[in-house]
Amino acid sequence: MSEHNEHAQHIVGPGVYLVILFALLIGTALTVWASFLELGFWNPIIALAIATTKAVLVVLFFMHVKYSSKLTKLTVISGIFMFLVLISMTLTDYISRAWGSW
Amino acid sequence: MPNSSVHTAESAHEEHPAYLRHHFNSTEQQADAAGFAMWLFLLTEVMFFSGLFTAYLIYRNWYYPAFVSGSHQLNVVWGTTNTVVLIFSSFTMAMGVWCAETRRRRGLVLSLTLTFILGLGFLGIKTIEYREKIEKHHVPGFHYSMQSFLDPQSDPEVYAEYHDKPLVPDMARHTELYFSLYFLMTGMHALHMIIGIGILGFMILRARAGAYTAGHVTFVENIGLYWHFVDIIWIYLFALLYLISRHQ
Amino acid sequence: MSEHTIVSLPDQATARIPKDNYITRENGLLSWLLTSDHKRIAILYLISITFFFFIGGALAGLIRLELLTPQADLMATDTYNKVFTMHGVIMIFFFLVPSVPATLGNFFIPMMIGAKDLALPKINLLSWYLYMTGGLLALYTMTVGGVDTGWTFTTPLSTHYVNTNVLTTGLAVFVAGFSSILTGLNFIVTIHKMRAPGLTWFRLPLFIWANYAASILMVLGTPVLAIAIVLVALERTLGIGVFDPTKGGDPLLFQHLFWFYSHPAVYIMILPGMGVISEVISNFSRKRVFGYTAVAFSSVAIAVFGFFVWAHHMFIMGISNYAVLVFSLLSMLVAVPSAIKIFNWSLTLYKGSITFETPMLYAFGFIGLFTIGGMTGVFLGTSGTDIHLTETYFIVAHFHFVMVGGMLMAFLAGIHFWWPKMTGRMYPEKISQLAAVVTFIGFNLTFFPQFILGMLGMPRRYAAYPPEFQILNVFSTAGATILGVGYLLPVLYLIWSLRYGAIAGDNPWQATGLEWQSQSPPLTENFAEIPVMDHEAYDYEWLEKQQKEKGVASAE
Amino acid sequence: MNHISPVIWQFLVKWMTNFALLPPEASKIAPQMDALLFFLILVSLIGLTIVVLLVVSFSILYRKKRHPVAVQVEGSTLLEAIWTIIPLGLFLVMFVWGALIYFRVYTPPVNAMNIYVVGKQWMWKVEHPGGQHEINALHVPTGRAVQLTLISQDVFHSFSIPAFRVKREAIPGRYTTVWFEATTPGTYHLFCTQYCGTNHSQMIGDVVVMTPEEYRKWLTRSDSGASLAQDGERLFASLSCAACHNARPDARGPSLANVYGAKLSLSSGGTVIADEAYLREAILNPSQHITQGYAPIMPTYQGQISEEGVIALIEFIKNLNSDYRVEQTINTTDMLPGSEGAAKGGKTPAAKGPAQNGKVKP
Repeated sequence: MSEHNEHAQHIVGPGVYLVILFALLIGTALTVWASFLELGFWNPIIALAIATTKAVLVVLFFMHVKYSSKLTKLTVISGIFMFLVLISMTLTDYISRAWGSW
Repeated sequence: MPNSSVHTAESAHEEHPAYLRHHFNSTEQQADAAGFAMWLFLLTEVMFFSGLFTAYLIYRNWYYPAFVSGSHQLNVVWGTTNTVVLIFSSFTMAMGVWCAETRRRRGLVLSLTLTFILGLGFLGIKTIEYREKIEKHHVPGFHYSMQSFLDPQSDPEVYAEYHDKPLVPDMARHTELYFSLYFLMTGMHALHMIIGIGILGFMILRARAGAYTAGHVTFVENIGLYWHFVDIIWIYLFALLYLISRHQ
Repeated sequence: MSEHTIVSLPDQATARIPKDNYITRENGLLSWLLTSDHKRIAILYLISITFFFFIGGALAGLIRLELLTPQADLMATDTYNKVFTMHGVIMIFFFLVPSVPATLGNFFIPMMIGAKDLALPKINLLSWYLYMTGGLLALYTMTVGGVDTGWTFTTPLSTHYVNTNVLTTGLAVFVAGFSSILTGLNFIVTIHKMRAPGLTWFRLPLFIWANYAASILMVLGTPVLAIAIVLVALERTLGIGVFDPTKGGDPLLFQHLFWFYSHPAVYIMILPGMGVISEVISNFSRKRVFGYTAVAFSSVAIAVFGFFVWAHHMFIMGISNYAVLVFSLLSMLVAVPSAIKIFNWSLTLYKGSITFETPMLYAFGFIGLFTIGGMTGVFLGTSGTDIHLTETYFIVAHFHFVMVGGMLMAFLAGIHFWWPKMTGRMYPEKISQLAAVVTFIGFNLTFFPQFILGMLGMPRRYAAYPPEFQILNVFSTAGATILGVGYLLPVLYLIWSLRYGAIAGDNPWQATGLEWQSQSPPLTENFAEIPVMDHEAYDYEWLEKQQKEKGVASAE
Repeated sequence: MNHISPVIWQFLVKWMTNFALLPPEASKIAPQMDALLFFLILVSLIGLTIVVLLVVSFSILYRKKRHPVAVQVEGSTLLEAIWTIIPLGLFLVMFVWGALIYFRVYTPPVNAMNIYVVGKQWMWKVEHPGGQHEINALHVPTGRAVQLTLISQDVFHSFSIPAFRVKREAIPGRYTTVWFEATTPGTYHLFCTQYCGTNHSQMIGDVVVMTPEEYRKWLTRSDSGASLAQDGERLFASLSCAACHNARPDARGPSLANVYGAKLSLSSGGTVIADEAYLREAILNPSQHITQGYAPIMPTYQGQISEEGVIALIEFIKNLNSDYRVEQTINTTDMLPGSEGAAKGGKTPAAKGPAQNGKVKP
């Protein structure tokens, strides 16, 4: 079972962690700075985009998903997918309520 | 054959480390199963928080001005500090996992202790923030006060920074929803932090005894995953609760 | 071998129950309460679930008695409301959700995949304790005054307008929810990581596929219920306003979150039952399940589509008309995999060699009742007819056909089928066949009239009703009496069989599953030797060959 | 058959003679709904028959006695495709048909007569535009589209008339609507079908369908002295709404004349049709519904007006097609009891009775 060995062998080193740490700190600075700009519609989009980038970095490197088995990747993706299902399917109701009846 | 543990052909020739539970055939299988279980647990955590995020999304769209004024009540300096604290704690946690994997006992203890302290620091800052809300009667429920939103000038510190216009009463009432979600989401997050810190304390004690630097690192890895997950939740909470609209 | 049965028992004169098995390995109450053996935990679950089933059943009896007459005369409306609420809470969270997975699943998933235990044995025990904590909390709630919100806890009724024990009930459900999450998590990890060598995904028995699908639903759905209950509790105690329309909250949001779990929950309840039926039908027609892949994938399809249809519980509740369209369409899609299963089971019988032991009778009952239950579900998923039928007895009849006619029949089929493996002894065949028939008749008499009541417009959850509905209600109550007998009988003869039943031997049914390769009752570590799987599931030719070899070996 | 218990015997006889699968069809939508229902029943019966036939015939043909050795048959992709596609097709037909019915039940025609229904624990309060109030009863004429505008004061209720095949949830904080056109005079059941607490099963009543003449008689007989719009006018005066909502050049609020049904531009951007739901929101949560060009100064009336009060105000605004009435209210605010007399003199649609109280077109 090659998957297992891969899991046991791959160790991410401090160098990668340091790079990610700095990326995350820069991301934090960026998002705070962006929130003070007047961008209207784009403000929340940018805030979420930066947050998502940070989250992806954490998941891929701190949580080793980049080096993990397909099963782990699938689990992560299904988590995100179900999260989006709950939100988007609920919003089908909330968004279209304002459209009036038909 | 009473009480004899049955060895199969494939596992008989390996030697069994003490931590291998009886029902697993190999240490890889055990580590794999534990890691996968942790990921599934995090999956349930995602779904647990997703209910709150859904509520947040709906009410933010409905009562945007209330959410803006409400978020101005949060201290962005404390929020940013806390984000940085958590990011550093995630880093030290990741280092801890690395130390465990490469069997560095002192490094592991140091990393875990740092993570522990940073976690406590986060909670300390959160307490300061919560106390400010309690003093201003911004805790939803029977003692909730809309004063800061009906008359922003009564709250000189925040007013000096953002010059919020007063909200009309019906919109001001909805700041309570903002604070409900604020306390719910940060409260749930803080609860996860407290649990994590408790486990970290336990781990530090065991790590000093060398429990995780003898090859069996699953537990450290799993708690690491948990800690990073809590960090991710905060990254989103910070963006959604603190940074709604900071420009004047 | 006889013409009427496939049972082959060892010579009763010489046969003995193996001395060393999971029951005899250790003794004393503590050895049970602190066990981490999945089989013992399954037995703990079986006992506690049966207990809760009969409490829920007694409450159902009270409901039917009250509805014998149009007036609220046996009990006040208040009491009636509490009774049906507790009936719902206990039956759903403490019987249906854990029934097949926690008992049969717990016992046989590791055995069917050739593992020594579940991946997380201690978590498994923890989940039983959580279940018991929740269950006892629910019972405690009953003794201190009950709760009358309905099992759906609809806001704002549950948050602002009742003063019964919503909080303790909520806590009970919350705790039981965690038990369910941990069981599901455990199953998924076990099925992924603990399969015996050679046991690929498409060699797995369909029972495993079904439980795997149900486990996915448990893991992904239950946390959303948990957060919804937390929100209700906080709304009730602190008035946070998230579901309070006077504070700008939306009470419908609660229903979205609640049904996001509770619709998939019905698949949590029915999927493992479908797994049992696949095993039973295949075994008693001596044939591989027709369209194995289709049945396996239909389980997964139900699990996936199951998450996209929840708002069909809210068609008339003021969600937007566009959302109604979307959810109605998706609800139609989720009906297809169930139809696929039904047809595949029917075709499995084709050119089989069919015998009619009790599990098979229950399985036939399941097919018929589930077909009706499923088709009437389409009535409700169709947005137009839903307007007339929703919130009436049609709903009650529909989900009882699926849950009781489907799930409970499957549960009983499974219990009878695996009883020899669990206990080492056979149940008495004749009386159990009688019980199966009685259950089927009683069930139809109880719930079929409720379809007509619903079409006539009788609302659900009514303690008193207009007199013209009485006759059908009398039929229903009469049926419930018969049904009650049908459920009591198995308890009696199964307990009797523990001591007096015929000794079953390792494989009384000549079944192919790995669990039958072990002794009955099995060893604590399940198998004396980890089995290697070198054939497909339901390979009866392989079994025959193996038995011939054994026969040759023993003859030598 | 005398040895059967006489009670059961009576039951059986009564049931056999009165057996019905569905309640009487008393509305225009009912036959359409029933047609779909019978289609569904038919499909179910065919499906069930196929399954039962398969199971029973295979059980007989291939029972062990007759067929001792099973023949292993693998699946068949063709068959799987058949029983995937045929049910799917049928279900899609049901979906489309059902959606059409749903569309009809919840899309009231433009000329429908509006009746307000307030649900509260545990009764239905029905308010006719002419000022007739009913509790746990609803009187409607035949041959006339009736729209119900429902709201709940407390928990979820559901207004169900099985004979009309319509049902709609009354929810707190928001209007919902449903409509029907009754066809057969008679008395029918009215149920609350959403569980709403202790006396849920007592929240029932009668729907009385009358011929138009009888209905007119009933209206005059049940006259409460003031129409809903007149009630609203009084409330309008006592809440001093006219202090801002007058047509004067310096008015702080927009004029409300002809506002109902009009397309309004909001200060938050976007436009909205001023229907009942909008008017209700604008009274209770004004700040999100400010008309363009006006300052958000209107106080909220949440918690100060009952749902019935809001309904009366809306009905007043709906019937306001000139500012004349508002002028009158300003003049008479300080002598409230006298405003009644002034109201009688005015020539507004509100005074003309319910028959004309449709949607006022600007």
